[in-house]
Amino acid sequence: MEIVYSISAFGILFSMMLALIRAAQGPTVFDRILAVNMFGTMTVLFIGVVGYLTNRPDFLDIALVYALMNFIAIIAVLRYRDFSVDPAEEAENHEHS
Amino acid sequence: MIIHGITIILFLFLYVIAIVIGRSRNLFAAVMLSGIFSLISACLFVIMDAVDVAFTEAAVGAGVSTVLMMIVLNLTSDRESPPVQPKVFPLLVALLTGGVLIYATKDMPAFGDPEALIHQSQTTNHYLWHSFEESHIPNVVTTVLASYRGYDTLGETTVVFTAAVAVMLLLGHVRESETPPKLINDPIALVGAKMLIPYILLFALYVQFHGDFGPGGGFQAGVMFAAAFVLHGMVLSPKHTLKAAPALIIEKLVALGVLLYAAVGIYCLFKGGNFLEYDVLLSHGEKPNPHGQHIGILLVEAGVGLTVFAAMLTLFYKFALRGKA
Amino acid sequence: MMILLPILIPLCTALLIQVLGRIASDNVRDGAHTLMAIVNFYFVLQIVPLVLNGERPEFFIAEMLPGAPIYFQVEPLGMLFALVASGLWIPTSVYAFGYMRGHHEKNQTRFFTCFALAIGFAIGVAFSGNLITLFAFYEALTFSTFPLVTHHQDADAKRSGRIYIGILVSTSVCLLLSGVLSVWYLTGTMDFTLGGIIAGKVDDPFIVSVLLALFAFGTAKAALVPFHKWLPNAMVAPTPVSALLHAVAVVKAGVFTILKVSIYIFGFELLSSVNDWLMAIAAITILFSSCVALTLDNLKARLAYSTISQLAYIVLGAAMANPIAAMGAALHIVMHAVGKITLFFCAGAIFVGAHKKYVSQMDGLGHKMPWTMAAFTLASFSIIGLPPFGGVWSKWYLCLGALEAGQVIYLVTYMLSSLLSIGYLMPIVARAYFRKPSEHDEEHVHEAPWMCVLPLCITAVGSVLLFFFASPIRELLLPIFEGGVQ
Amino acid sequence: MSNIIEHLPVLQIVVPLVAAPTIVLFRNSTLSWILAVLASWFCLFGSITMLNQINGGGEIPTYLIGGWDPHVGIVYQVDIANAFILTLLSGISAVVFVYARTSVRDEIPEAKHHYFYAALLLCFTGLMGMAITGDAFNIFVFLEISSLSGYALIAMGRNPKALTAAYRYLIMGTLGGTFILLGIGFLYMMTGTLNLEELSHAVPHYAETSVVRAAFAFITVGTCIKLALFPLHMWLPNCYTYAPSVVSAFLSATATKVSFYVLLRAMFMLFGAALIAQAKIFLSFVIFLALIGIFMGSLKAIGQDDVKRLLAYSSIAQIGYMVLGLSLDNADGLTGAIIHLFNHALTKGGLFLVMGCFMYRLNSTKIKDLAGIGKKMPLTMLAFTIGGLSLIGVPLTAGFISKWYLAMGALQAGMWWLLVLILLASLLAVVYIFRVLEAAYFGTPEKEHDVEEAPFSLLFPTYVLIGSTIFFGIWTEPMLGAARKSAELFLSSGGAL
Repeated sequence: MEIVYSISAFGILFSMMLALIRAAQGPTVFDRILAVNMFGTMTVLFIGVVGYLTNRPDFLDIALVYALMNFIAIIAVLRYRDFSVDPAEEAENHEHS
Repeated sequence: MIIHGITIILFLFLYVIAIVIGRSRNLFAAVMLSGIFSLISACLFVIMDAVDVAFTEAAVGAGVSTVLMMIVLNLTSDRESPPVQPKVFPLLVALLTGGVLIYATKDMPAFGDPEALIHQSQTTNHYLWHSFEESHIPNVVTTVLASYRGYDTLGETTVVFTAAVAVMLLLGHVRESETPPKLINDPIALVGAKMLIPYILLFALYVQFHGDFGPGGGFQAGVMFAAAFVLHGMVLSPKHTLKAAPALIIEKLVALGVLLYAAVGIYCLFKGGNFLEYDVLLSHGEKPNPHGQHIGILLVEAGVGLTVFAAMLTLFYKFALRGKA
Repeated sequence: MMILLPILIPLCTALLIQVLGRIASDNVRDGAHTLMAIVNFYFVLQIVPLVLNGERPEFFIAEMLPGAPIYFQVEPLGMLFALVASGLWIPTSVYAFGYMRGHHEKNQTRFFTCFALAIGFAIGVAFSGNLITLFAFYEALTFSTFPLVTHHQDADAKRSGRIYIGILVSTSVCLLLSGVLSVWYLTGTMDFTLGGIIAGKVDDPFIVSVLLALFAFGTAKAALVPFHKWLPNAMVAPTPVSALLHAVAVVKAGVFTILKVSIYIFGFELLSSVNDWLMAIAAITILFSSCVALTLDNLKARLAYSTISQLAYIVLGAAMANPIAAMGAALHIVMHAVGKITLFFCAGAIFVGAHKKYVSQMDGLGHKMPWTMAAFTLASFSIIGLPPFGGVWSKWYLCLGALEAGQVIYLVTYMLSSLLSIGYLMPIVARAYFRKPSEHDEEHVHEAPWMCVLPLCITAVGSVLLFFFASPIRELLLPIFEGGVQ
Repeated sequence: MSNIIEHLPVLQIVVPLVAAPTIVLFRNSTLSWILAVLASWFCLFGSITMLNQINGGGEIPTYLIGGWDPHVGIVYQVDIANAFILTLLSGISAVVFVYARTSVRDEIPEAKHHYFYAALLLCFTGLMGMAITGDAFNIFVFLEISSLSGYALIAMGRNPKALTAAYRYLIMGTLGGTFILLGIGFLYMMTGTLNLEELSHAVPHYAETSVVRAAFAFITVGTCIKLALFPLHMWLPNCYTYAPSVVSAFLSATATKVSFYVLLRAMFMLFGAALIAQAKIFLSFVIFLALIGIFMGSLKAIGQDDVKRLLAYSSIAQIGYMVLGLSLDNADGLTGAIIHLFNHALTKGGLFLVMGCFMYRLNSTKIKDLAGIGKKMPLTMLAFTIGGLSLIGVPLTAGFISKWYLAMGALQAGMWWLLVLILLASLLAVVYIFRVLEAAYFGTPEKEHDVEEAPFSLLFPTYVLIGSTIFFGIWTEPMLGAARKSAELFLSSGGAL
């Protein structure tokens, strides 16, 4: 079983990396939000897998918290982000940095 | 071996994110990335088996921090003004600190080395071998936190209280914003949140009391509790939440939590023990007294939970109810 | 406790003046001041018989530093200085009363407060039982006289105040304190002991020389060249202050310190091995400042330089490291104090009565202000060292001391300096008596108020009396110089 | 609670710690003030009791918090150094808190009074906690409490710049705190204990390891940031200048002092006196920094227009003196450092209280606004004068005693040149104090303002502190004795090598 968990762990890490790149690059706000949300989901999975990999199934408790917190954080982003800014302008701003 | 590989990759992630955050002038991106940073470090804590820490990191770092940062960004601007001059000095400090840290690793005992003094010391041995007989609590972390070093935890609770006082001092009374925050007219979010909130509360209670057996305890539970209210405030509006949990009462709860903790300690004094000596609770003088320990830990954890919950919620109120400058 | 009174009374007087200055009339305040001065002198006199009997009354206040307490002990030298300070406080207080009123000075309450404080601290210096106490009161004296120097609060006063505090504090902190610290470090004690405490503990002549330099130059109140500049600058102060500074409290505290240190810290034996350069510097100071005094037209400035030169007499006497010279030095503290305070009183009286402060304006004053000028003449003779005035005794001993030390050159210095002092004092007398006053003076030149004139007459008479009654002072001092003075 | 004396060590912390939330609970300005004052007076009573007991040759039994053994739990082992610093802290607070009533009413909006007092008490608690504890991590916890509340308190200044100042302090302070935490972590990693007593025995055995060295570096730099040793002082002037008067007085008299105490304890007791003595190069480097701090601080102070800022720069110089005394590594120097800590706290606290009086009446502490104030507020100005003299180190004031010991320390170390530098530096103090005095007594005000003497409620506490600088300059025995004993304790401590 361990090999399966290992492969999935690395698979998750790989997709985390992809999400990371998107979050770092943007260019629009939506890219980042989605990337973060996805990253959160990946983390939940990852912790679950690591829990089984190291024979600590109680890690699932933590995974649960992550899922919840991820949800709340994304709600916050959506709630408090002023989306009236034109996404294209946002992208342009990013270029300058 | 696999774990090592995973650890290295995660550290690489951390490294990359730190650099990206440092270079970014876009504060929104920085907040998002710091959320990710926090998640990854929580993963690392999990791998290092510091589960309670990972728990807190996830709840505070990734969850509540992001929420608060977003609210603050809402009050200010998205973009950091460009620095006046290149910040060479901070870079030097960072490099120097890093250098010293790397230097320190030279003689550092390997991670998890059973021969290392830290694992051989009297202190660790006592924690590992005697904590159960003394308190009947399987989770050593909880015993250390709430009993052996319960005084530190009282201090940490006071830190949370101090933070709340500091924010209240600086931001003053809850002031209604001129433009009332708009309601989200999104039925999905509303229904989803409403369905979720009771479970979050339930889960928070579980975390609070499950701390004796697994990762959890007052700090994490307090954050979870607050998270439920924050969610409520976000999908409806903070004013709705104010009706359910008036700011004044919440502010008093911050103080009450600390007082509860300290009161347990002082009660021990009156029972003839030392400060925070739970052994004298529910007892006639026998030692060890697991029942006393148990009730003591339960009470102080409740105090911690109360303070953390109320402090978090207060922070949310203070920021969320503020008008945009 | 009794020896504490002379220190406490002036301090309480300061407080009293502050209170009275707010609630009572000026006359009450100044009356109280004079009264307290008399009371204080009475208590100082009470101590004299004890000291004459060979007792050394002492009082211990507090262990400020372990082994270095704040502690008072009255020995003959200090007794003498205290007598001078408290005795001259009485005429000065009366004089200040008249002068300040006659001159319509502002801030009189502050003036009298600081005045009383300065007297208290000067007596504190006199009664100090160890170096640290002496240093403490020495510094206190500096700070308490600062408001007096800057009394007029104008730009001139500010500038002089800066020089005053700058020189006095920087030398005392950098040099004197270093000296005190070093003595403590090298010997482990700071108590004044006859025969010195350094002797036997430090042999290296270089270190002893350095220590001596620290004390000699650190005590800038003694106004050795090159740290004498503050003294002429402090002349901007009202004249009673000049009298206090230059005759009684401040400068005498300086030379007193040097004398005391040379007797009780170094001891003559040790001192005589390293004293060459100090004697030279003192001699240079004497001649240099006398010459400067010759050239000055401003009366107070001339007197100031005369003071510098006379102070160096005392330093030279102390530096010669033999009992006779030291006796001369101690006597000179008294003689010069009485003489010089008279001169300053006169200068002030001339300023109040005739509004003149330059020597060149004083033609014919002797006829308009007979009392003042008579006193001036007597005091000048005393300073020059003519019999039958007190000044002759101190010069006599100083010259004998120079011979005793085998330093004929310094005997010559004393002689030369006496000639120079004739040169800078006598022309004033001559102008006053033998020249015709300029016409427009006629109307508004008159004798100063009696409260100014009375004190200066008293002190002038005092300088005559001291010639005849010098032996009690000698008796008082003898125990220190056992065997040395016949 | 059969015997309150027995529990005194922990009550020193618990009483103010409980008072703070109680204040928040009741939300009443007057009540808050009363509680704060009572708590600080209780602490003063407690610390004096302990100091007396130890000074009298007695011992305070080790207090086991939670009843756990030292290697398991947290203990309070009050020795002479603890008791000394506790007395200072609670003494200063007992005075400053009384003073706070009038000043706070003037400077802080009514609705925030209870938070303000709570934060003040928390800051006090944190500092007391750092001073008394016998546990390394516990130091950090209380450091956090005192720092957090300190930032907020500073930010309460009326000038908007107070916020920026507090923010800078927050950044620097957090950096310092993090360094201290890292250092403590490293020590724990190598030794497996957090108890200071045990650490002091264990650490010298690992003195040669890179971990302990890194820990040493982190803890030293961390405390030096909190201490504002040159060149880590940048945060200090603005904080002291813009903070509310009470906060300036309180923090200047306590915060840096506690940091210095922690530095002392860390250097001598954690890493061992023997280890320090070996690190000659390190010590010379510290002497160098301290001297630059002294001269830079004094020279900068001379050029300031605002008296509060002037005092802040003077604080940097005084910190230099303390660190200098420490790095001389001999009994007199160390005694000087410790007694200077005490004396400077009294002096600077008193002077900042005077500044509070000016703020109350003039709304400014600029030198040009103080012109001629000596006439209008004679008592306040007299207090400043006395405090200034003590700052200079004039004999019969407390400042002299410390300068004396520092100078003796320099002599003992055989450094004559250092003696000269120390004395020269005091002259700089003369210059900056006299600048203020000259303006206040001889200056003519630009516009005739109608100012009265400061109210009694401000003057009385001010005079208590200012008066104590004279008291402790003459009757030095109790405090000097404690300082000497502390110095001996520090020098003799550190496990066998």
